[in-house]
Amino acid sequence: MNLQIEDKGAAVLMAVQEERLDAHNSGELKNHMLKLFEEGKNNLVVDLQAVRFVDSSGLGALVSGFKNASSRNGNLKLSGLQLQVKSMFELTRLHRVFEIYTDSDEALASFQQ
Amino acid sequence: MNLQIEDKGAAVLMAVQEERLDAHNSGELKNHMLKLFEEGKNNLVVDLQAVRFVDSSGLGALVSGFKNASSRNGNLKLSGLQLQVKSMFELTRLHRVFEIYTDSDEALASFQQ
Amino acid sequence: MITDRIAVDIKVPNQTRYLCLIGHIGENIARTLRNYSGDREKLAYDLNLVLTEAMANAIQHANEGDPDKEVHIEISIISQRLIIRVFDFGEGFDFKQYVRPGHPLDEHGRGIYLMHSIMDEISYQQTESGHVLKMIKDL
Amino acid sequence: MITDRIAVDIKVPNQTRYLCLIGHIGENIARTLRNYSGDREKLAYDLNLVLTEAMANAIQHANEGDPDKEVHIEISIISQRLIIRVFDFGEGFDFKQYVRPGHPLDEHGRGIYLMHSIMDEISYQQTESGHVLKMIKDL
Ligand SMILES: Nc1ncnc2c1ncn2[C@@H]1O[C@H](COP(=O)(O)OP(=O)(O)O)[C@@H](O)[C@H]1O
Ligand SMILES: Nc1ncnc2c1ncn2[C@@H]1O[C@H](COP(=O)(O)OP(=O)(O)O)[C@@H](O)[C@H]1O
Repeated sequence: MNLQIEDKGAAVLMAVQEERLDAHNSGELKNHMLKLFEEGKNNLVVDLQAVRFVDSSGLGALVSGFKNASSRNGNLKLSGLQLQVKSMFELTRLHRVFEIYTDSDEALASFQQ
Repeated sequence: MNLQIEDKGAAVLMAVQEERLDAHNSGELKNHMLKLFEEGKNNLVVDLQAVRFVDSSGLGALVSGFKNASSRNGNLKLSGLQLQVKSMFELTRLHRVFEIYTDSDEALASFQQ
Repeated sequence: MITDRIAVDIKVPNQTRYLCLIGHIGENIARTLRNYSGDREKLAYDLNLVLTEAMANAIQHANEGDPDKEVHIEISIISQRLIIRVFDFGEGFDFKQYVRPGHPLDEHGRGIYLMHSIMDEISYQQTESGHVLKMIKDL
Repeated sequence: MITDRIAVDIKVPNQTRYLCLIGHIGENIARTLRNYSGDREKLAYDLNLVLTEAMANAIQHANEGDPDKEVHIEISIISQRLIIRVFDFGEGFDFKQYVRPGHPLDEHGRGIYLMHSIMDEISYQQTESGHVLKMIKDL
Protein backbone atom coordinates (compact mmCIF):
# COMPACT_ATOMS: atom_id res chain seq x y z
CA MET A 1 0.00 0.00 0.00
CA ASN A 2 1.18 3.45 -0.89
CA LEU A 3 1.20 5.46 2.33
CA GLN A 4 3.02 8.70 3.15
CA ILE A 5 3.78 9.00 6.86
CA GLU A 6 5.17 12.20 8.32
CA ASP A 7 5.65 13.18 11.97
CA LYS A 8 4.33 16.73 12.28
CA GLY A 9 5.02 17.12 16.00
CA ALA A 10 1.54 17.51 17.44
CA ALA A 11 0.33 14.60 15.31
CA VAL A 12 1.45 12.11 12.68
CA LEU A 13 0.07 12.68 9.18
CA MET A 14 -0.75 9.52 7.20
CA ALA A 15 -1.68 10.26 3.61
CA VAL A 16 -3.26 7.26 1.88
CA GLN A 17 -1.96 7.36 -1.70
CA GLU A 18 -4.35 4.79 -3.14
CA GLU A 19 -7.42 5.11 -5.30
CA ARG A 20 -9.18 2.44 -3.26
CA LEU A 21 -9.20 1.64 0.46
CA ASP A 22 -10.80 -1.80 0.52
CA ALA A 23 -10.49 -5.35 1.87
CA HIS A 24 -7.33 -5.76 -0.20
CA ASN A 25 -5.30 -3.05 1.55
CA SER A 26 -7.17 -2.00 4.73
CA GLY A 27 -5.28 -4.60 6.80
CA GLU A 28 -2.03 -2.93 5.86
CA LEU A 29 -3.34 0.49 6.92
CA LYS A 30 -4.33 -1.03 10.28
CA ASN A 31 -0.84 -2.47 10.75
CA HIS A 32 0.82 0.85 10.00
CA MET A 33 -1.39 2.54 12.59
CA LEU A 34 -0.61 -0.15 15.19
CA LYS A 35 3.09 0.42 14.66
CA LEU A 36 2.67 4.14 15.35
CA PHE A 37 0.68 3.41 18.53
CA GLU A 38 3.44 1.08 19.69
CA GLU A 39 5.91 3.92 19.20
CA GLY A 40 3.71 6.05 21.47
CA LYS A 41 2.34 8.16 18.65
CA ASN A 42 -1.33 8.40 19.55
CA ASN A 43 -2.42 11.48 17.61
CA LEU A 44 -3.03 10.74 13.94
CA VAL A 45 -4.43 12.54 10.92
CA VAL A 46 -5.43 10.18 8.12
CA ASP A 47 -5.66 12.12 4.88
CA LEU A 48 -7.93 10.51 2.29
CA GLN A 49 -7.60 13.13 -0.44
CA ALA A 50 -6.35 10.60 -3.02
CA VAL A 51 -8.97 8.00 -2.10
CA ARG A 52 -11.86 7.73 -4.50
CA PHE A 53 -13.44 4.61 -2.98
CA VAL A 54 -13.79 3.16 0.53
CA ASP A 55 -15.57 -0.07 1.42
CA SER A 56 -16.76 -1.37 4.81
CA SER A 57 -13.40 -2.87 5.64
CA GLY A 58 -11.67 0.44 4.95
CA LEU A 59 -14.14 2.10 7.33
CA GLY A 60 -13.45 -0.72 9.81
CA ALA A 61 -9.70 -0.08 9.71
CA LEU A 62 -10.26 3.61 10.47
CA VAL A 63 -12.65 2.75 13.33
CA SER A 64 -10.02 0.39 14.71
CA GLY A 65 -7.42 3.17 14.60
CA PHE A 66 -9.84 5.59 16.22
CA LYS A 67 -10.56 3.22 19.10
CA ASN A 68 -6.87 2.50 19.67
CA ALA A 69 -5.97 6.17 19.63
CA SER A 70 -8.81 7.06 22.03
CA SER A 71 -7.88 4.29 24.48
CA ARG A 72 -4.40 5.80 24.64
CA ASN A 73 -5.80 9.29 25.21
CA GLY A 74 -4.97 10.28 21.65
CA ASN A 75 -7.22 10.95 18.69
CA LEU A 76 -7.54 9.97 15.04
CA LYS A 77 -8.93 12.67 12.78
CA LEU A 78 -9.71 12.56 9.07
CA SER A 79 -9.14 15.03 6.24
CA GLY A 80 -9.61 15.44 2.51
CA LEU A 81 -12.70 13.25 2.04
CA GLN A 82 -14.02 13.23 -1.52
CA LEU A 83 -17.77 13.74 -1.85
CA GLN A 84 -18.68 10.09 -2.39
CA VAL A 85 -16.32 8.93 0.35
CA LYS A 86 -17.98 11.39 2.71
CA SER A 87 -21.37 9.89 1.84
CA MET A 88 -20.09 6.52 3.04
CA PHE A 89 -19.36 8.03 6.46
CA GLU A 90 -22.83 9.52 6.58
CA LEU A 91 -24.58 6.31 5.50
CA THR A 92 -22.83 4.43 8.31
CA ARG A 93 -23.18 7.35 10.79
CA LEU A 94 -19.42 7.42 11.21
CA HIS A 95 -19.40 11.15 10.49
CA ARG A 96 -20.54 11.50 14.11
CA VAL A 97 -17.62 9.44 15.36
CA PHE A 98 -14.73 11.06 13.52
CA GLU A 99 -13.64 14.68 13.49
CA ILE A 100 -13.51 15.38 9.75
CA TYR A 101 -11.54 18.34 8.29
CA THR A 102 -11.42 19.76 4.78
CA ASP A 103 -7.66 19.39 4.47
CA SER A 104 -4.76 18.00 6.45
CA ASP A 105 -3.48 21.44 7.50
CA GLU A 106 -6.74 22.16 9.30
CA ALA A 107 -6.72 18.73 10.92
CA LEU A 108 -3.12 19.19 12.09
CA ALA A 109 -3.87 22.69 13.40
CA SER A 110 -6.70 21.29 15.54
CA PHE A 111 -4.13 19.18 17.40
CA GLN A 112 -2.01 22.22 18.21
CA GLN A 113 -4.65 24.09 20.16
CA MET B 1 -19.24 14.05 -29.09
CA ASN B 2 -17.64 16.79 -27.07
CA LEU B 3 -15.75 18.98 -29.52
CA GLN B 4 -14.49 22.53 -29.09
CA ILE B 5 -14.26 24.39 -32.39
CA GLU B 6 -12.64 27.81 -32.66
CA ASP B 7 -11.74 29.82 -35.73
CA LYS B 8 -8.21 31.12 -35.16
CA GLY B 9 -7.89 32.96 -38.47
CA ALA B 10 -5.09 31.08 -40.20
CA ALA B 11 -6.70 27.78 -39.22
CA VAL B 12 -9.63 26.30 -37.30
CA LEU B 13 -8.76 24.61 -34.01
CA MET B 14 -10.80 21.48 -33.20
CA ALA B 15 -10.14 20.20 -29.69
CA VAL B 16 -11.51 16.69 -29.16
CA GLN B 17 -12.78 16.64 -25.55
CA GLU B 18 -13.25 12.90 -25.28
CA GLU B 19 -11.27 10.19 -23.54
CA ARG B 20 -11.79 7.87 -26.50
CA LEU B 21 -11.86 8.46 -30.25
CA ASP B 22 -13.31 5.18 -31.53
CA ALA B 23 -15.92 3.64 -33.82
CA HIS B 24 -18.60 5.10 -31.56
CA ASN B 25 -17.77 8.77 -32.16
CA SER B 26 -15.31 8.98 -35.09
CA GLY B 27 -18.17 9.37 -37.57
CA GLU B 28 -19.25 12.51 -35.76
CA LEU B 29 -15.73 13.96 -35.93
CA LYS B 30 -15.72 13.30 -39.68
CA ASN B 31 -19.04 15.12 -40.10
CA HIS B 32 -17.81 18.16 -38.19
CA MET B 33 -14.74 18.32 -40.43
CA LEU B 34 -16.88 18.00 -43.57
CA LYS B 35 -19.02 20.91 -42.40
CA LEU B 36 -15.91 23.08 -42.03
CA PHE B 37 -14.68 22.12 -45.51
CA GLU B 38 -18.08 23.05 -46.91
CA GLU B 39 -17.71 26.47 -45.29
CA GLY B 40 -14.38 26.84 -47.10
CA LYS B 41 -12.29 26.29 -43.99
CA ASN B 42 -9.54 24.03 -45.26
CA ASN B 43 -6.83 24.53 -42.66
CA LEU B 44 -7.47 22.55 -39.48
CA VAL B 45 -5.62 21.73 -36.29
CA VAL B 46 -7.06 18.72 -34.48
CA ASP B 47 -5.94 18.81 -30.86
CA LEU B 48 -5.96 15.38 -29.20
CA GLN B 49 -4.64 16.42 -25.79
CA ALA B 50 -7.66 15.02 -23.92
CA VAL B 51 -7.71 11.78 -25.92
CA ARG B 52 -6.29 8.77 -24.12
CA PHE B 53 -7.34 6.16 -26.68
CA VAL B 54 -7.67 6.05 -30.47
CA ASP B 55 -8.73 3.03 -32.52
CA SER B 56 -8.43 2.35 -36.26
CA SER B 57 -11.67 4.14 -37.04
CA GLY B 58 -10.46 7.24 -35.18
CA LEU B 59 -7.30 7.15 -37.29
CA GLY B 60 -9.48 6.65 -40.36
CA ALA B 61 -11.53 9.78 -39.58
CA LEU B 62 -8.34 11.83 -39.29
CA VAL B 63 -7.00 10.41 -42.57
CA SER B 64 -10.29 11.30 -44.23
CA GLY B 65 -10.00 14.88 -42.94
CA PHE B 66 -6.39 15.06 -44.08
CA LYS B 67 -7.25 13.94 -47.60
CA ASN B 68 -10.16 16.36 -47.85
CA ALA B 69 -8.07 19.27 -46.61
CA SER B 70 -5.20 18.43 -49.02
CA SER B 71 -7.52 18.12 -52.01
CA ARG B 72 -8.71 21.66 -51.25
CA ASN B 73 -5.14 22.95 -50.95
CA GLY B 74 -5.46 23.10 -47.18
CA ASN B 75 -3.87 20.99 -44.46
CA LEU B 76 -4.90 19.09 -41.35
CA LYS B 77 -2.28 19.07 -38.59
CA LEU B 78 -2.34 17.33 -35.23
CA SER B 79 -1.31 18.43 -31.75
CA GLY B 80 -1.17 17.23 -28.16
CA LEU B 81 -0.79 13.50 -28.78
CA GLN B 82 -0.41 11.45 -25.59
CA LEU B 83 2.40 8.92 -25.63
CA GLN B 84 0.29 5.86 -26.32
CA VAL B 85 -1.77 7.68 -28.94
CA LYS B 86 1.45 8.67 -30.67
CA SER B 87 2.50 5.01 -30.74
CA MET B 88 -0.66 4.24 -32.71
CA PHE B 89 0.42 6.71 -35.40
CA GLU B 90 3.85 5.11 -35.51
CA LEU B 91 2.52 1.53 -35.68
CA THR B 92 0.36 2.49 -38.67
CA ARG B 93 3.05 4.75 -40.18
CA LEU B 94 0.65 7.68 -40.07
CA HIS B 95 3.29 9.77 -38.29
CA ARG B 96 4.79 10.20 -41.76
CA VAL B 97 1.50 11.46 -43.17
CA PHE B 98 0.53 14.03 -40.56
CA GLU B 99 2.44 17.05 -39.30
CA ILE B 100 2.37 16.48 -35.56
CA TYR B 101 3.00 19.30 -33.03
CA THR B 102 3.47 19.23 -29.27
CA ASP B 103 0.66 21.66 -28.60
CA SER B 104 -2.02 23.52 -30.50
CA ASP B 105 -0.20 26.88 -30.29
CA GLU B 106 2.73 25.45 -32.21
CA ALA B 107 0.44 23.84 -34.75
CA LEU B 108 -1.48 27.10 -35.25
CA ALA B 109 1.76 29.09 -35.55
CA SER B 110 2.93 26.78 -38.36
CA PHE B 111 -0.07 27.92 -40.40
CA GLN B 112 0.85 31.58 -39.98
CA GLN B 113 4.24 31.38 -41.64
CA MET C 1 -37.15 2.60 -26.76
CA ILE C 2 -34.00 0.55 -26.95
CA THR C 3 -33.15 -0.80 -23.51
CA ASP C 4 -29.88 -2.21 -22.27
CA ARG C 5 -29.49 -5.96 -22.25
CA ILE C 6 -26.17 -6.82 -20.73
CA ALA C 7 -24.75 -10.00 -19.21
CA VAL C 8 -21.31 -10.23 -17.66
CA ASP C 9 -20.10 -13.45 -16.07
CA ILE C 10 -16.80 -13.29 -14.20
CA LYS C 11 -14.63 -15.93 -12.56
CA VAL C 12 -11.50 -14.88 -10.71
CA PRO C 13 -9.26 -16.45 -8.08
CA ASN C 14 -10.42 -16.18 -4.46
CA GLN C 15 -8.15 -13.21 -3.76
CA THR C 16 -8.84 -9.65 -2.69
CA ARG C 17 -6.51 -8.28 -5.39
CA TYR C 18 -9.35 -8.85 -7.89
CA LEU C 19 -11.87 -6.76 -5.93
CA CYS C 20 -10.94 -3.70 -7.94
CA LEU C 21 -11.40 -5.52 -11.27
CA ILE C 22 -14.97 -6.47 -10.36
CA GLY C 23 -15.69 -3.07 -8.81
CA HIS C 24 -14.45 -1.27 -11.92
CA ILE C 25 -16.64 -3.40 -14.16
CA GLY C 26 -19.62 -2.30 -12.06
CA GLU C 27 -18.57 1.34 -12.44
CA ASN C 28 -18.15 1.00 -16.17
CA ILE C 29 -21.56 -0.57 -16.58
CA ALA C 30 -23.12 2.37 -14.71
CA ARG C 31 -21.33 4.80 -17.00
CA THR C 32 -22.40 3.12 -20.28
CA LEU C 33 -26.06 2.43 -19.48
CA ARG C 34 -28.31 3.84 -22.16
CA ASN C 35 -31.32 4.81 -20.10
CA TYR C 36 -30.58 6.13 -16.66
CA SER C 37 -31.95 9.40 -15.43
CA GLY C 38 -30.40 9.28 -11.95
CA ASP C 39 -26.92 10.34 -10.82
CA ARG C 40 -24.62 8.12 -12.86
CA GLU C 41 -21.55 8.71 -10.71
CA LYS C 42 -23.51 7.76 -7.59
CA LEU C 43 -24.72 4.60 -9.33
CA ALA C 44 -21.11 3.86 -10.34
CA TYR C 45 -19.94 4.12 -6.72
CA ASP C 46 -22.86 2.07 -5.46
CA LEU C 47 -22.33 -0.79 -7.91
CA ASN C 48 -18.58 -0.71 -7.21
CA LEU C 49 -19.41 -0.92 -3.50
CA VAL C 50 -21.98 -3.72 -3.49
CA LEU C 51 -19.82 -5.84 -5.81
CA THR C 52 -16.77 -5.24 -3.61
CA GLU C 53 -18.68 -6.05 -0.40
CA ALA C 54 -20.32 -9.20 -1.76
CA MET C 55 -17.12 -10.50 -3.29
CA ALA C 56 -15.07 -9.75 -0.16
CA ASN C 57 -17.60 -11.75 1.90
CA ALA C 58 -17.41 -14.69 -0.49
CA ILE C 59 -13.60 -14.62 -0.33
CA GLN C 60 -13.21 -14.17 3.42
CA HIS C 61 -16.23 -15.91 4.95
CA ALA C 62 -17.39 -18.55 2.48
CA ASN C 63 -14.18 -19.56 0.72
CA GLU C 64 -12.21 -18.80 3.88
CA GLY C 65 -9.39 -17.00 2.14
CA ASP C 66 -8.20 -20.09 0.23
CA PRO C 67 -6.38 -18.52 -2.77
CA ASP C 68 -6.88 -21.65 -4.91
CA LYS C 69 -10.65 -21.38 -4.81
CA GLU C 70 -12.63 -19.33 -7.28
CA VAL C 71 -15.19 -16.56 -7.03
CA HIS C 72 -18.04 -16.47 -9.53
CA ILE C 73 -20.06 -13.31 -10.17
CA GLU C 74 -22.81 -12.53 -12.64
CA ILE C 75 -24.03 -9.05 -13.49
CA SER C 76 -26.98 -8.68 -15.80
CA ILE C 77 -29.42 -6.07 -16.93
CA ILE C 78 -32.81 -7.03 -18.33
CA SER C 79 -35.77 -4.67 -18.73
CA GLN C 80 -34.22 -1.90 -16.61
CA ARG C 81 -33.44 -4.25 -13.71
CA LEU C 82 -29.84 -4.74 -12.72
CA ILE C 83 -29.21 -8.13 -11.13
CA ILE C 84 -26.02 -9.18 -9.36
CA ARG C 85 -25.39 -12.77 -8.31
CA VAL C 86 -22.39 -13.80 -6.22
CA PHE C 87 -21.94 -17.55 -5.84
CA ASP C 88 -20.14 -19.13 -2.93
CA PHE C 89 -19.37 -22.69 -1.90
CA GLY C 90 -19.38 -22.11 1.85
CA GLU C 91 -21.73 -23.30 4.58
CA GLY C 92 -24.06 -20.34 4.35
CA PHE C 93 -25.14 -18.04 7.16
CA ASP C 94 -28.16 -16.30 8.60
CA PHE C 95 -28.35 -13.32 6.36
CA LYS C 96 -31.22 -11.44 8.08
CA GLN C 97 -29.21 -11.05 11.25
CA TYR C 98 -26.88 -8.51 9.63
CA VAL C 99 -29.32 -6.28 7.77
CA ARG C 100 -29.51 -3.66 10.55
CA PRO C 101 -26.52 -1.48 11.34
CA GLY C 102 -24.54 -2.49 14.41
CA HIS C 103 -22.83 -0.25 16.94
CA PRO C 104 -21.00 2.70 15.30
CA LEU C 105 -17.73 1.59 16.88
CA ASP C 106 -17.87 -2.00 15.60
CA GLU C 107 -14.99 -2.80 13.31
CA HIS C 108 -16.97 -5.28 11.22
CA GLY C 109 -20.50 -5.95 10.11
CA ARG C 110 -21.27 -3.02 7.79
CA GLY C 111 -21.15 -4.94 4.49
CA ILE C 112 -24.59 -6.47 4.45
CA TYR C 113 -26.14 -3.31 5.89
CA LEU C 114 -24.63 -1.32 3.02
CA MET C 115 -25.75 -3.77 0.31
CA HIS C 116 -29.23 -3.82 1.84
CA SER C 117 -29.41 -0.01 1.94
CA ILE C 118 -28.25 0.48 -1.64
CA MET C 119 -30.10 -2.26 -3.51
CA ASP C 120 -33.86 -2.63 -3.95
CA GLU C 121 -33.93 -6.37 -3.27
CA ILE C 122 -31.43 -8.70 -1.68
CA SER C 123 -31.60 -12.41 -0.85
CA TYR C 124 -29.26 -15.24 0.08
CA GLN C 125 -30.22 -18.72 -0.97
CA GLN C 126 -29.03 -22.28 -1.22
CA THR C 127 -28.45 -23.72 -4.71
CA GLU C 128 -27.49 -27.23 -5.85
CA SER C 129 -23.83 -26.40 -5.46
CA GLY C 130 -23.55 -23.80 -2.73
CA HIS C 131 -25.15 -20.45 -2.02
CA VAL C 132 -25.96 -17.38 -4.02
CA LEU C 133 -26.31 -13.78 -2.86
CA LYS C 134 -28.72 -12.07 -5.25
CA MET C 135 -29.20 -8.33 -5.38
CA ILE C 136 -31.50 -6.32 -7.63
CA LYS C 137 -31.64 -2.62 -8.41
CA ASP C 138 -34.37 -1.05 -10.51
CA LEU C 139 -32.79 1.44 -12.87
CA MET D 1 3.89 -19.44 -7.98
CA ILE D 2 0.22 -18.45 -7.94
CA THR D 3 -0.86 -17.66 -11.50
CA ASP D 4 -3.90 -15.76 -12.64
CA ARG D 5 -6.91 -17.75 -13.72
CA ILE D 6 -9.56 -15.41 -14.96
CA ALA D 7 -12.64 -15.88 -17.14
CA VAL D 8 -14.89 -13.04 -18.23
CA ASP D 9 -17.85 -13.64 -20.51
CA ILE D 10 -19.69 -10.59 -21.80
CA LYS D 11 -22.84 -10.13 -23.85
CA VAL D 12 -23.91 -6.66 -24.86
CA PRO D 13 -26.22 -5.20 -27.51
CA ASN D 14 -24.76 -4.83 -31.01
CA GLN D 15 -24.01 -1.13 -30.50
CA THR D 16 -20.80 0.86 -30.55
CA ARG D 17 -21.71 2.62 -27.28
CA TYR D 18 -20.57 -0.54 -25.47
CA LEU D 19 -17.09 -0.53 -27.04
CA CYS D 20 -15.74 1.44 -24.10
CA LEU D 21 -17.20 -0.99 -21.57
CA ILE D 22 -15.42 -3.91 -23.18
CA GLY D 23 -12.22 -1.92 -23.74
CA HIS D 24 -12.15 -0.81 -20.10
CA ILE D 25 -12.56 -4.39 -18.91
CA GLY D 26 -9.47 -5.28 -20.95
CA GLU D 27 -7.55 -2.39 -19.40
CA ASN D 28 -8.59 -3.38 -15.89
CA ILE D 29 -7.51 -6.97 -16.44
CA ALA D 30 -4.07 -5.77 -17.53
CA ARG D 31 -3.79 -3.62 -14.41
CA THR D 32 -4.74 -6.40 -11.96
CA LEU D 33 -2.69 -9.28 -13.41
CA ARG D 34 -0.53 -10.86 -10.75
CA ASN D 35 2.47 -11.87 -12.83
CA TYR D 36 3.41 -9.49 -15.58
CA SER D 37 6.87 -8.12 -15.97
CA GLY D 38 6.23 -6.03 -19.08
CA ASP D 39 4.83 -2.51 -19.37
CA ARG D 40 1.38 -2.80 -17.79
CA GLU D 41 0.06 0.45 -19.24
CA LYS D 42 1.09 -0.64 -22.74
CA LEU D 43 -0.65 -3.98 -22.20
CA ALA D 44 -3.74 -2.09 -20.97
CA TYR D 45 -3.83 0.00 -24.15
CA ASP D 46 -3.22 -3.04 -26.35
CA LEU D 47 -6.01 -5.12 -24.81
CA ASN D 48 -8.35 -2.12 -24.95
CA LEU D 49 -7.45 -1.75 -28.64
CA VAL D 50 -7.79 -5.36 -29.82
CA LEU D 51 -11.10 -5.76 -27.95
CA THR D 52 -12.40 -2.51 -29.45
CA GLU D 53 -11.27 -3.46 -32.98
CA ALA D 54 -12.67 -7.01 -32.84
CA MET D 55 -15.97 -5.91 -31.35
CA ALA D 56 -16.37 -3.01 -33.81
CA ASN D 57 -15.87 -5.48 -36.68
CA ALA D 58 -18.48 -7.86 -35.26
CA ILE D 59 -20.93 -4.96 -34.88
CA GLN D 60 -20.37 -3.32 -38.24
CA HIS D 61 -19.43 -6.13 -40.61
CA ALA D 62 -20.92 -9.35 -39.20
CA ASN D 63 -24.04 -8.14 -37.40
CA GLU D 64 -24.38 -5.30 -39.91
CA GLY D 65 -25.17 -2.64 -37.36
CA ASP D 66 -28.47 -4.21 -36.31
CA PRO D 67 -28.96 -2.80 -32.77
CA ASP D 68 -31.19 -5.72 -31.72
CA LYS D 69 -28.45 -8.29 -32.26
CA GLU D 70 -25.96 -9.20 -29.56
CA VAL D 71 -22.18 -9.31 -29.34
CA HIS D 72 -20.56 -12.08 -27.32
CA ILE D 73 -16.99 -11.80 -26.07
CA GLU D 74 -14.91 -14.08 -23.86
CA ILE D 75 -11.66 -13.08 -22.19
CA SER D 76 -9.73 -15.70 -20.29
CA ILE D 77 -6.33 -16.22 -18.78
CA ILE D 78 -4.96 -19.70 -18.19
CA SER D 79 -1.32 -20.53 -17.51
CA GLN D 80 -0.04 -17.09 -18.49
CA ARG D 81 -1.90 -17.08 -21.82
CA LEU D 82 -4.52 -14.46 -22.43
CA ILE D 83 -7.20 -15.60 -24.84
CA ILE D 84 -9.87 -13.39 -26.41
CA ARG D 85 -12.77 -14.82 -28.38
CA VAL D 86 -15.24 -12.65 -30.26
CA PHE D 87 -18.24 -14.52 -31.66
CA ASP D 88 -20.22 -13.32 -34.63
CA PHE D 89 -23.21 -14.64 -36.55
CA GLY D 90 -22.28 -13.18 -39.91
CA GLU D 91 -21.23 -14.80 -43.17
CA GLY D 92 -17.52 -14.79 -42.41
CA PHE D 93 -14.73 -13.34 -44.53
CA ASP D 94 -11.25 -14.05 -45.78
CA PHE D 95 -9.25 -13.03 -42.79
CA LYS D 96 -5.71 -13.47 -44.24
CA GLN D 97 -6.33 -10.83 -46.87
CA TYR D 98 -6.25 -8.04 -44.28
CA VAL D 99 -3.24 -8.98 -42.19
CA ARG D 100 -0.82 -6.72 -44.05
CA PRO D 101 -1.10 -2.94 -43.78
CA GLY D 102 -2.76 -1.22 -46.72
CA HIS D 103 -1.90 2.16 -48.20
CA PRO D 104 -1.19 4.83 -45.55
CA LEU D 105 -3.97 7.02 -46.93
CA ASP D 106 -6.67 4.33 -46.80
CA GLU D 107 -9.49 5.28 -44.50
CA HIS D 108 -10.28 1.70 -43.53
CA GLY D 109 -8.57 -1.63 -43.13
CA ARG D 110 -6.22 -1.08 -40.19
CA GLY D 111 -8.16 -3.13 -37.62
CA ILE D 112 -6.98 -6.61 -38.47
CA TYR D 113 -3.44 -5.40 -39.12
CA LEU D 114 -3.37 -3.90 -35.59
CA MET D 115 -4.78 -7.03 -33.92
CA HIS D 116 -2.30 -9.15 -35.85
CA SER D 117 0.63 -6.92 -34.83
CA ILE D 118 -0.27 -6.83 -31.13
CA MET D 119 -1.30 -10.41 -30.43
CA ASP D 120 0.88 -13.53 -30.63
CA GLU D 121 -1.72 -15.66 -32.39
CA ILE D 122 -4.88 -14.81 -34.26
CA SER D 123 -7.37 -16.95 -36.15
CA TYR D 124 -10.88 -16.71 -37.55
CA GLN D 125 -12.93 -19.85 -37.70
CA GLN D 126 -16.36 -21.26 -38.35
CA THR D 127 -18.27 -22.74 -35.41
CA GLU D 128 -21.66 -24.52 -35.26
CA SER D 129 -23.44 -21.22 -34.85
CA GLY D 130 -21.34 -18.62 -36.63
CA HIS D 131 -17.72 -17.53 -36.55
CA VAL D 132 -15.19 -16.82 -33.87
CA LEU D 133 -12.17 -14.53 -33.95
CA LYS D 134 -9.65 -15.94 -31.51
CA MET D 135 -6.58 -14.03 -30.34
CA ILE D 136 -3.88 -15.15 -27.93
CA LYS D 137 -1.19 -13.20 -26.12
CA ASP D 138 1.51 -14.85 -24.02
CA LEU D 139 1.97 -12.88 -20.84
N1 LIG E 1 -20.93 -15.47 1.88
C1 LIG E 1 -20.92 -15.67 3.23
N2 LIG E 1 -20.77 -16.90 3.75
C2 LIG E 1 -20.74 -17.10 5.09
N3 LIG E 1 -20.88 -16.12 5.99
C3 LIG E 1 -21.02 -14.86 5.55
C4 LIG E 1 -21.05 -14.56 4.15
N4 LIG E 1 -21.24 -13.23 4.00
C5 LIG E 1 -21.31 -12.72 5.25
N5 LIG E 1 -21.18 -13.69 6.18
C6 LIG E 1 -21.28 -13.52 7.66
O1 LIG E 1 -22.02 -12.34 7.92
C7 LIG E 1 -21.26 -11.45 8.73
C8 LIG E 1 -21.58 -10.01 8.40
O2 LIG E 1 -21.11 -9.68 7.10
P1 LIG E 1 -20.85 -8.17 6.70
O3 LIG E 1 -22.05 -7.36 7.09
O4 LIG E 1 -20.48 -8.13 5.28
O5 LIG E 1 -19.66 -7.68 7.61
P2 LIG E 1 -18.14 -8.21 7.74
O6 LIG E 1 -17.82 -8.98 6.50
O7 LIG E 1 -17.36 -6.96 7.89
O8 LIG E 1 -18.12 -9.06 8.98
C9 LIG E 1 -19.82 -11.84 8.51
O9 LIG E 1 -18.99 -11.49 9.60
C10 LIG E 1 -19.91 -13.34 8.33
O10 LIG E 1 -19.95 -14.01 9.57
N1 LIG F 1 -16.37 -10.23 -38.23
C1 LIG F 1 -16.34 -9.93 -39.54
N2 LIG F 1 -17.28 -10.44 -40.37
C2 LIG F 1 -17.28 -10.14 -41.70
N3 LIG F 1 -16.33 -9.37 -42.29
C3 LIG F 1 -15.37 -8.84 -41.52
C4 LIG F 1 -15.32 -9.08 -40.12
N4 LIG F 1 -14.24 -8.45 -39.62
C5 LIG F 1 -13.65 -7.84 -40.65
N5 LIG F 1 -14.31 -8.06 -41.81
C6 LIG F 1 -13.93 -7.58 -43.16
O1 LIG F 1 -12.55 -7.32 -43.15
C7 LIG F 1 -12.28 -5.98 -43.59
C8 LIG F 1 -11.04 -5.44 -42.89
O2 LIG F 1 -11.28 -5.28 -41.51
P1 LIG F 1 -10.40 -4.27 -40.66
O3 LIG F 1 -8.97 -4.53 -40.94
O4 LIG F 1 -10.82 -4.39 -39.22
O5 LIG F 1 -10.73 -2.83 -41.19
P2 LIG F 1 -12.10 -2.00 -41.27
O6 LIG F 1 -13.03 -2.59 -40.28
O7 LIG F 1 -11.66 -0.60 -40.97
O8 LIG F 1 -12.59 -2.14 -42.67
C9 LIG F 1 -13.56 -5.24 -43.27
O9 LIG F 1 -13.71 -4.12 -44.09
C10 LIG F 1 -14.62 -6.29 -43.54
O10 LIG F 1 -14.92 -6.36 -44.91
